[in-house]
Amino acid sequence: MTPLLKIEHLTHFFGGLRAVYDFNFEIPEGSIYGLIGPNGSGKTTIFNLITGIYDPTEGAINFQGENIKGMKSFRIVHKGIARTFQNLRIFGNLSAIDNIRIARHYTTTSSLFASILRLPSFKSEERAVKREALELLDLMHLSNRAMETAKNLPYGELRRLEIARALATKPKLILLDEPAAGMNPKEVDDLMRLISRIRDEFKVTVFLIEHHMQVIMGICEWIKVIDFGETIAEGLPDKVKNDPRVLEAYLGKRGT
Amino acid sequence: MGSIFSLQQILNGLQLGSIYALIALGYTMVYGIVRLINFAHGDFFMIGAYAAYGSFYMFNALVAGRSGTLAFLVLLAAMIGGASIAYLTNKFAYKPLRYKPKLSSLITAIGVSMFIEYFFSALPAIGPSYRSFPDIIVRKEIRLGNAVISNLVIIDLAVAAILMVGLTLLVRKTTLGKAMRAVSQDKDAARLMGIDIEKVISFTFMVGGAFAGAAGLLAGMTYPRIFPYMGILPGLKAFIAAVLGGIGNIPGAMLGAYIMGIAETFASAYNSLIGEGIAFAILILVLLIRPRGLLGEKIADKI
Amino acid sequence: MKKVLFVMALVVLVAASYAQDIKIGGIGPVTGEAATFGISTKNGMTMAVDEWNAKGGIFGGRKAKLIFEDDKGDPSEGAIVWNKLIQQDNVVAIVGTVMSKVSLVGAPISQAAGIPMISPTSTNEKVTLVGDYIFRACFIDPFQGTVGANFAFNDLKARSAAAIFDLGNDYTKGLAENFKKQFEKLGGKVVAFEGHPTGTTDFKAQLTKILQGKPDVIYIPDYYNDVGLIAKQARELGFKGPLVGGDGWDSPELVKIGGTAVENGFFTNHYSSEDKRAIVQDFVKKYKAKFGAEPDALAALGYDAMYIMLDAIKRAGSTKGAAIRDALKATDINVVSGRIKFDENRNPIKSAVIIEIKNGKQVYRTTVNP
Amino acid sequence: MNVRKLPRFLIAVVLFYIVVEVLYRTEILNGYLLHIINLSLIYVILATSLNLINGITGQFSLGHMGFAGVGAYVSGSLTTLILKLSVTNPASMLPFLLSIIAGGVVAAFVGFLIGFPSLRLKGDYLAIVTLGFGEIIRTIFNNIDAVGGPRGLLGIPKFSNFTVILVAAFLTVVIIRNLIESSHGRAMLSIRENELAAELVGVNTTRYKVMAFTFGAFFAGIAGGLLAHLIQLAHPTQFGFIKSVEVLIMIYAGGVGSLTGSILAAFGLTFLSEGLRLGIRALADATGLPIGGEWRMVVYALLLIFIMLFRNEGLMGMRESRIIKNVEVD
Repeated sequence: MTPLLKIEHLTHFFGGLRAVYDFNFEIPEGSIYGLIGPNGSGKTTIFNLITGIYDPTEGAINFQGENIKGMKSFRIVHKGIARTFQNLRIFGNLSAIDNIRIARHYTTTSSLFASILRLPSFKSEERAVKREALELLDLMHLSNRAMETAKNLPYGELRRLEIARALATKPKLILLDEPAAGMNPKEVDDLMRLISRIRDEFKVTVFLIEHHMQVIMGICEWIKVIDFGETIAEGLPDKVKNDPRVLEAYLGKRGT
Repeated sequence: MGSIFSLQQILNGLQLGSIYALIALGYTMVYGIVRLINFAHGDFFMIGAYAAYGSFYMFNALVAGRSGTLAFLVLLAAMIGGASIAYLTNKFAYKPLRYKPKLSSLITAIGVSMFIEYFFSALPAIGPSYRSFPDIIVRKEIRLGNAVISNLVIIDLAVAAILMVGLTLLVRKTTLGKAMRAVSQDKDAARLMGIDIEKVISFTFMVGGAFAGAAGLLAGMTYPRIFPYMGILPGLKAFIAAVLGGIGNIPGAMLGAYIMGIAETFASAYNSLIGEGIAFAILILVLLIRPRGLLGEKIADKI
Repeated sequence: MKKVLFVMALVVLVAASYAQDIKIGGIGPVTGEAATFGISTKNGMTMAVDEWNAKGGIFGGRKAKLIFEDDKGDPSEGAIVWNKLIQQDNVVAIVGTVMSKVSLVGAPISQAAGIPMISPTSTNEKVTLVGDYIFRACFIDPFQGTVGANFAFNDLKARSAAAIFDLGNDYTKGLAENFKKQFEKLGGKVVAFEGHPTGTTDFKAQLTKILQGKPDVIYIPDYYNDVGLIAKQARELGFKGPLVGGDGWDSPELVKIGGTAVENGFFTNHYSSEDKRAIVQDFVKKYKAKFGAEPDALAALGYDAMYIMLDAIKRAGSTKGAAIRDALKATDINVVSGRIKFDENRNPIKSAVIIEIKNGKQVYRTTVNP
Repeated sequence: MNVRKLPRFLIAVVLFYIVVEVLYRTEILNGYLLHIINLSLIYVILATSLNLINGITGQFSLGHMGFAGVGAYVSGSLTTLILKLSVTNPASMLPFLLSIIAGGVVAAFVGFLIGFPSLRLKGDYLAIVTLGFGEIIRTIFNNIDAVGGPRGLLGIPKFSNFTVILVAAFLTVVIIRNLIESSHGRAMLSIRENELAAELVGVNTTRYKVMAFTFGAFFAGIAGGLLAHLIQLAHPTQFGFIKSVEVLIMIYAGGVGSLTGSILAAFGLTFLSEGLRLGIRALADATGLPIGGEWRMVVYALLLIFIMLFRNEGLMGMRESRIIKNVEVD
């Protein structure tokens, strides 16, 4: 079976600075994979390369057998890859429900003409979008916040809103960039349950970056460890946890 | 000789560029530190010219005959005039909006600009009329081949150069200059380092205002006629120059200003009927090729 | 008894309306970049109104009341103030405005409302062609340009000329174009025809190019503020020949800004302040006393335009638009800028004088009849 | 009957129309005030359309009046120079309306072209480029003698009247509102909020930025055409940078992204500027101070500063009045 996402020899330079070097990875459909590594090791850069924010210097990115390298970000989203951000990127002045509705934008079909005239086709589509958005909010326990201006929500809810927004694009693969950052243990527990649920209910493959070992060890099925843009270890969580290179990268020479 | 690229035209462009440069520096410094397009900056230039005008007649009686001293005193007055209005504007109009939406400061800036212009124009003591600017320094012309260089060209270039070198030293060598750079890079970090941000901002406004004031004096001497709306056009041109060079970047503002001066001169010499249009077209072209201006750095969008 | 009361009330009413002030609208730019021109014009208008009122009013003891509005030199604003003066203030006539582009917006409003208007300084031919209620007190564009060209060719014996004008100002462009046309018609050569953006202060690029063509004379139909700078920069670049211009030159500020550079300069004007006629001497003296400055051309034209209008209202003996219009048509009056009659297009038929700048003074040179 | 279902904005506009017409016919409202209302309505079109670019989509255009100029010159040339329409002929109304739309379409095309730099440029850089484009457009008008050059395009018939202008303003607001409250409009809003995130939830930001410029320019072109046929002149100086700034002031004083704010500011600032005429005169008469029209703009500028100091998100912030909002689809 072809993997959902297949990355080969991915390499990226910022000017003369090597950010990612010869990164290879395969993610099978329906899995939850993790990417870890110390700060500045190039994890987010890999996400940015996958989602087309940066154009890779070298290498290939295949999604469902199609090369998506060099494609514009929004097209990659249309292909079925969604993501969240390490530093939240919420549409702060819009309501929570509008944050979700925007993510449903590309799947809507009402023409400009139909929208401006508010034709029945437009109205029924709007109704559908609204219903789905509310469902998603409900799933994230945010339904009571639907009309709230997003920037007024507490941090934990914003994290969930961003995940909901990513899901609204109906992705096959979702990239979560440190979803547990800044959460308390109770929230982390909820998050882990949520991620598993997402995978099962939405049939979404999950690829996540995380520092939180509890999350990584708790839900990831396979883990990749990078440092200075290079892979230093790969394998099942238990194996990786005890890998000397990993320990060194985290605790060793650099001394945090 | 019909070439538009004559020595004379280059000199014309450089002279114009010097005045733009002094104004553009204020725009760029203020932008660098508070991310605000200070629309009233062109009016600081006008105030500088009026301060020079007033002080000339005041000092003329006191230090008659000593042309050099007089010119220096007038320059000082113009710079103090520009710095004071910049200080007041910042204090009363911009500071209260410092942590408010950026665009509200922009509209306030437009309001301040309108207020200064209309107020000066309405004030009976100043009025909307053109005033002839006195000859502070006797004009002399030197012939150089086909070109004629007036001593004003040399003065404009020299004063601009000295002030720009001074500014560079100020920003690079002094504690205050370093504080300015720190605040422009990261306000929060600068605050944690114990830098009094408001003081630095206020100082930046004053330096920018002083430069605009100096430009006002130079413009008054070179184009000896002043009036309350004289700041609008040079202000706009200098703003464009600052953006062209990469707004927030001090050498960029200087470069942009000289390019602007020379482009305008050449465009007018090439075809004066559409000259301004050509200058704008060059500007657009440059920005399309270098979207952050000539020397502007690409600000990495942290993701 | 009731009847008596009624008649008394009627008498009182009639008397009240009889003694009522005659409202005249005045328009000009008193804010914005053209404010200096607007203020001069306004000063001239105010003076004329005050003089008439001091003499006992316009007719039947009724005095003139000037309601002056600012148009900022902006056509949109012009439409507003014309509507305001006519609809809100119910003025009987309008004197205004300075810029042709604004008068062109006001003229159709005046025409439609039947409120006579006279523009002191709008030189665009089209202004008075809007309709029979629209008059002007100044020359039209072709006239001064033609006179300037004739003077340069015949009196100054120039055979090559250059022109520099304000791109955004129809007055200066119009004069320059007509100068060029006439000068070439006479057999002269126009070696350069250069524009400059409105509000610029550096004309050296254009002047450098002009001087490369070595013209005998440079035609500068700008306002005095720009003329002073252009002259100065032309001299700085080495031009020694004569400079010629239009009535925009007429201001005491010209010599102050231009200094010695405007020497050997000539311009067409409506009158000379050396003119010995009492009305001219009176005007200059009173203006200086009242406003502390020498009058410029705009002040003189503002004064004249108002004077002509008040004279017409007096002769009409009525505040009805049509009556005032007819009286305006029949105007034959001596004002500062000479004896004025209107032609069939409601433009003044008046002679022009050529003034020379000599030792910092305006000296009468010659009179040119149309 | 469910009150929430009523088209509130339509009702409000119809009421406004009736009130103004009745007051005008009974001569309580004079031609001057009607003119101010007409002008305010034209500013409503300009402000709401600029709001689509600057407020909704978060771009920064400083050349909005350049688009209005295109509309004014195109429609003015059509009605005056080519079709030679006359106001007295009732059959001229339709060609006039078509000319106005043609002006809008050409302006939209120019806006489409100018939208492209917005793909590469942000913030102040974009502002400068749009400013430059606006000035280039003005320079072009200034140099085409066929449309009058610096004399302006003269003798434009006075077709614009209260009804036409009100309908145009109404349609502009409704179209922009319906756009905003659709998937397309939400895409535009997301660009303002966070362009990168917008792209990463699948919004084709390029397309929507260009679309905002195109739509904005179209309505600006319509407004320009109506203005030219109201004051019977199209002149290069009416479409320069300073005029664009006037519209800019309106949208920020009203509140970025709020159509209600733009409408209130368009009326408020236009009436304020006129009210000050009377105010200054009354003050001068009452106190005998030698102050005249030259102080009007001083007060205007001060008030503007105070509005921004004390309501620094503009009158409405980002809020929208319930009258303007669509009835929510449920």
